[in-house]
Amino acid sequence: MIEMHDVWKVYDNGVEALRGINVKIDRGEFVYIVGPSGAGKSTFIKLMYREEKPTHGVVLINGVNVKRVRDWKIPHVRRKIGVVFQDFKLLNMTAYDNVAFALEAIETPRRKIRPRVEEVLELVGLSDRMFAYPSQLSGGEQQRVAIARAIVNNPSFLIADEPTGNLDPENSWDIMYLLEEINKRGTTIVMATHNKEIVNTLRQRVIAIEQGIIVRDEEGGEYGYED
Amino acid sequence: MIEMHDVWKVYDNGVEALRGINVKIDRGEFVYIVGPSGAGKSTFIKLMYREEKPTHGVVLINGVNVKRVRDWKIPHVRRKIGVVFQDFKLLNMTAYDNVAFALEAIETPRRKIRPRVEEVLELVGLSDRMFAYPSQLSGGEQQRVAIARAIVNNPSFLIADEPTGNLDPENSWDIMYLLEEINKRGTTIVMATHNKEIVNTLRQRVIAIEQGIIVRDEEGGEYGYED
Amino acid sequence: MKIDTMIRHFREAYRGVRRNAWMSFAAISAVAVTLFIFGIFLVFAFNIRYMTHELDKQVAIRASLVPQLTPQQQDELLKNIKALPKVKEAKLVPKEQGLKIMKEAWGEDGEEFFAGLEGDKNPFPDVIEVQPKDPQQTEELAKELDNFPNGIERVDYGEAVTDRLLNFSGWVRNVVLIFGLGLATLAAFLISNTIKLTIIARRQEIEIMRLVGASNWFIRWPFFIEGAFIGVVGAIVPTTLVLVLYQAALTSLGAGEQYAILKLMPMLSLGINVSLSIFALGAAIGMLGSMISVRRFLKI
Amino acid sequence: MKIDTMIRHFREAYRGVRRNAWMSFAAISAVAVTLFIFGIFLVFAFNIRYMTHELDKQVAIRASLVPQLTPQQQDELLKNIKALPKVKEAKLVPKEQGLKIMKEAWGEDGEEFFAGLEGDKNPFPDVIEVQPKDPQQTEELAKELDNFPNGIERVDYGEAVTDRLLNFSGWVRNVVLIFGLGLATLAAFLISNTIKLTIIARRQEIEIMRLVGASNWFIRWPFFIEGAFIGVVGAIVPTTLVLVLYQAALTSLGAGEQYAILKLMPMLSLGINVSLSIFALGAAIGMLGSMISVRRFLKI
Ligand SMILES: Nc1ncnc2c1ncn2[C@@H]1O[C@H](COP(=O)(O)OP(=O)(O)OP(=O)(O)O)[C@@H](O)[C@H]1O
Ligand SMILES: Nc1ncnc2c1ncn2[C@@H]1O[C@H](COP(=O)(O)OP(=O)(O)OP(=O)(O)O)[C@@H](O)[C@H]1O
Ligand SMILES: [Mg+2]
Ligand SMILES: [Mg+2]
Repeated sequence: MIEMHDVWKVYDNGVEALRGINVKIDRGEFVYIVGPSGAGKSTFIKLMYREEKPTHGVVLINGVNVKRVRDWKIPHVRRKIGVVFQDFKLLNMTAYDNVAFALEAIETPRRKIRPRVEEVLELVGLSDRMFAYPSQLSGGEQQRVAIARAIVNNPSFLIADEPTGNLDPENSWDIMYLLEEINKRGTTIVMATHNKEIVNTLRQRVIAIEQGIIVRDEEGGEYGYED
Repeated sequence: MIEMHDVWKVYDNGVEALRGINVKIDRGEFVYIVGPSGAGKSTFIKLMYREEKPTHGVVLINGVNVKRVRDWKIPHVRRKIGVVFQDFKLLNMTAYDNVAFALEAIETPRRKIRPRVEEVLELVGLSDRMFAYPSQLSGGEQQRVAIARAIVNNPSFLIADEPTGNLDPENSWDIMYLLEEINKRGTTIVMATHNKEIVNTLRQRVIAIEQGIIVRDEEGGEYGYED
Repeated sequence: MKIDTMIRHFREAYRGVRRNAWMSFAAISAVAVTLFIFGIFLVFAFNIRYMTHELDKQVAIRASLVPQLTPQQQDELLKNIKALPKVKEAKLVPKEQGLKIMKEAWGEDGEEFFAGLEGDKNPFPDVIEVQPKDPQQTEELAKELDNFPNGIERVDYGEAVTDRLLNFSGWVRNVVLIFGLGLATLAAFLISNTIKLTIIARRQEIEIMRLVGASNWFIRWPFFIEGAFIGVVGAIVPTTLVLVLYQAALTSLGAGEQYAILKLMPMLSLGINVSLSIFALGAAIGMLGSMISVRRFLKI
Repeated sequence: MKIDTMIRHFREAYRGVRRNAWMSFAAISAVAVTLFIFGIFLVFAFNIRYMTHELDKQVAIRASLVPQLTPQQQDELLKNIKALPKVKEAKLVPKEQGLKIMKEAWGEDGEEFFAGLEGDKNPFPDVIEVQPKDPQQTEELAKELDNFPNGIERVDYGEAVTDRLLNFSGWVRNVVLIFGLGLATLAAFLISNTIKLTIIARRQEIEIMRLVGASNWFIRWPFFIEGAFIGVVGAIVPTTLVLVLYQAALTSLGAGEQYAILKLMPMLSLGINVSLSIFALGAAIGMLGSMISVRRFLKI
């Protein structure tokens, strides 16, 4: 469960990216974050995986106040959260190694790595491309690898910042069906997006942010925001 | 005028990104390049501004064979071409400085820089945001600065690789109207895009690429490609 | 930490060194130069301490006698001196021995050069060498002898040598310390910059590690190992060089062991002290370098 | 190139140095150390060349005469020697002068030590100093004198000194050259890595410059200036230091100017030679460093 209480984020240069956010996202939900450019969507996402600290207010991840967590414990908070970006952020190694890298980084025992990587690559539909390098994969396939990496550790949340921003419509839909599938298996999904077609077709909860304020929060809502 | 005759591009890792492209883009045209992820759109664009050399075949820019141009003359070829990207690629300085930077880099006399920068920022509608930093600008405004920088040198061509990829629909439309305006003033525009709505609304010539081959080349065509 | 993880850290550190091979080489060289200078300094420092210690034990006062003294008068004088409470031992060194030492000091040419100075022509005085009970009392005793009623022409003691040695060593120490400190800082910054390059080269990996929740130390370890590696590898050459040079010095100055001033510290105890110090400093410089770059450039 | 552009390049180079202040400092220090060693080496090299040259001019043969010769016999011998075809000049140095020189060499103590050696007791021989017409013929002439019928006890000439000087200088040159070459390479790599950091820090700007069609040299110039700057700034301290030390050496050894072996090169001609060489090498190292990094890391 993710909760935000009167959260403000003011960047060093004085930009007020978020101005008093109150929100509660329950286990197993699927939430779209929409809003114009510069509204604060990415900032909202960054607060959730503790890339940024709130300037004011409280962010709770599964009941833990993220701001109070000691520096050395932050990694443990992050292990509950998988993150996916528009630009994939894959390393120049095979799909298998990219996913295994995430498990190694959290010191998973060696014998457990291989079966888990294979399992998750199967889930995202890349069993047959396991040893391909990113440059040999289509954008859609690369995003699948990134998703596999994000969920390999069985996080409670999967957070995505415009995951289909770089993809053509066809690949975008494939990714959306995959996210839906992952959501059905119990993972909470929060996804910032500009893609009107997807939001209006695959109806879910929609949180619209504008100028750092939540202007609409609607179950099964449409894409769009004021003005 | 841009011409390509039987152009192939094979990357070092063996990927055949383009496989025999023949195309001719006239002065003053507005061309969409569409196609699935990995089709070779970005590669096509990169050949035009000589970021990559063709493995085989001839690319002519205003009649000049790009492959034959001596290394030290390539910058002069590039001055005929403005380029815009999905991620803006702005430097961390004011809008004014970002545009002026391009003129300084080609050793424009100092007294000519200021009037030209002001003129072009006016054209893209940023007269009042001239001294704002990128972080103080919305995505749409940032892309306008990038476009101003690309055209400040009065190039014959403006090439854009998914210029609206990072933008919300509203900002995307603003950018498209700006590009249309620039096109009307005589600049040839080539734009790779995934945005179906835009292609289908603002009808122009559409070149569809799939697996490195032009599968369709249609004046006023729709978005879409085979399968 | 698990063995697997440890192995991984070492592998990553090695990759870091390999990736910036030239820069690592430069850093290792800088460390080596620094430690070489430091090593030479240590050899001097240890030996000077050793020598002053030895000198203290051997400190002696040389009382030149007036030439006109008869052997009887000389013997009496010697007896009187031996009777002084501060004196441990005293002995007569006749002028023939003075000439012999001088001839030897001149080597080959000496025999010829000082030919004809034997017997009456001998320009050296007879000398009484006095050993004080407590080296600290040397100066007082020398003054006492100088004020001795008659028979003594001039009193010399190690003062000049010891003082000059200590003065010189103080001066050398300061110059070397400043120079060495400068070099050590330089070396540490070189290491920190090498590691900065590694960090830049790995920024994507680091970003991913942070994202997936790798612990801070998991991310930092390879860089510390890399720094320590550079520091320790940089210590190998200078240690070897310093010890080999010292052995050579010992051998070639071996003849001098009879003279107190050249009594060098034996190889074994010096070798252990110096090697340990050099390696410790190398590792310290390496750690310092890693720390700087990890603190400044590794955003976790 | 336009003035505006030039100013811009210098400004950008300066920004580069500032941005990596510590790394630039490290590179400058490395250059300084390198050039200091190189400078000391140059001082030796120039002086050794100068000295051998001077020695050649002054090379003299010393023929020690047997003590029993009367002044008449000595004069005759001198005349005979002067008559030899290879001899340019010859003069008699009586033993009194030999003693005087020796006393002076011993300094303060000499007067006392050699007291009583005047007159008959003087252990020095009388000497005839012979100047050959051609320095190359010194050895032959010395042999001729050695085979002279009678009156000459022993013949010495500069052979030992000159040979030892040249031997030593050859040895020092090799050691310093190897060490210096290593250091220069190190310094060049340090500079190249400093510039690599600048290039990395500016990769976005460089990308934009390429995109908008900046000429290759427009992009490269600031990095070259940065490298040359580091090299030249790194030359200031060692040049000053070497010249100051040389002046000190000149002053303190000033008394020795009478003796050929210590005839040092005058400050002015050495100063110009050495400063120019140091600055040239500094700039060269800087350029080399820039070149390496621009070639390897600046994709244009
Ligand atoms: N690191 C930062 N430093 C300073 N200002 C920032 C930073 N990141 C974002 N901002 C500013 O905060 C505001 C919100 O940015 P944010 O990236 O959250 O918007 P967004 O909704 O994700 O926009 P987009 O749709 O363009 O991705 C913007 O005005 C932006 O310029
Ligand atoms: N620098 C590179 N080295 C190796 N392979 C590359 C490189 N750039 C692109 N490729 C490969 O060439 C093919 C075409 O890539 P390109 O980027 O042109 O596609 P695209 O149509 O722009 O795709 P997208 O819609 O995802 O941007 C892809 O298979 C890609 O993996
Ligand atoms: Mg965003
Ligand atoms: Mg592309």
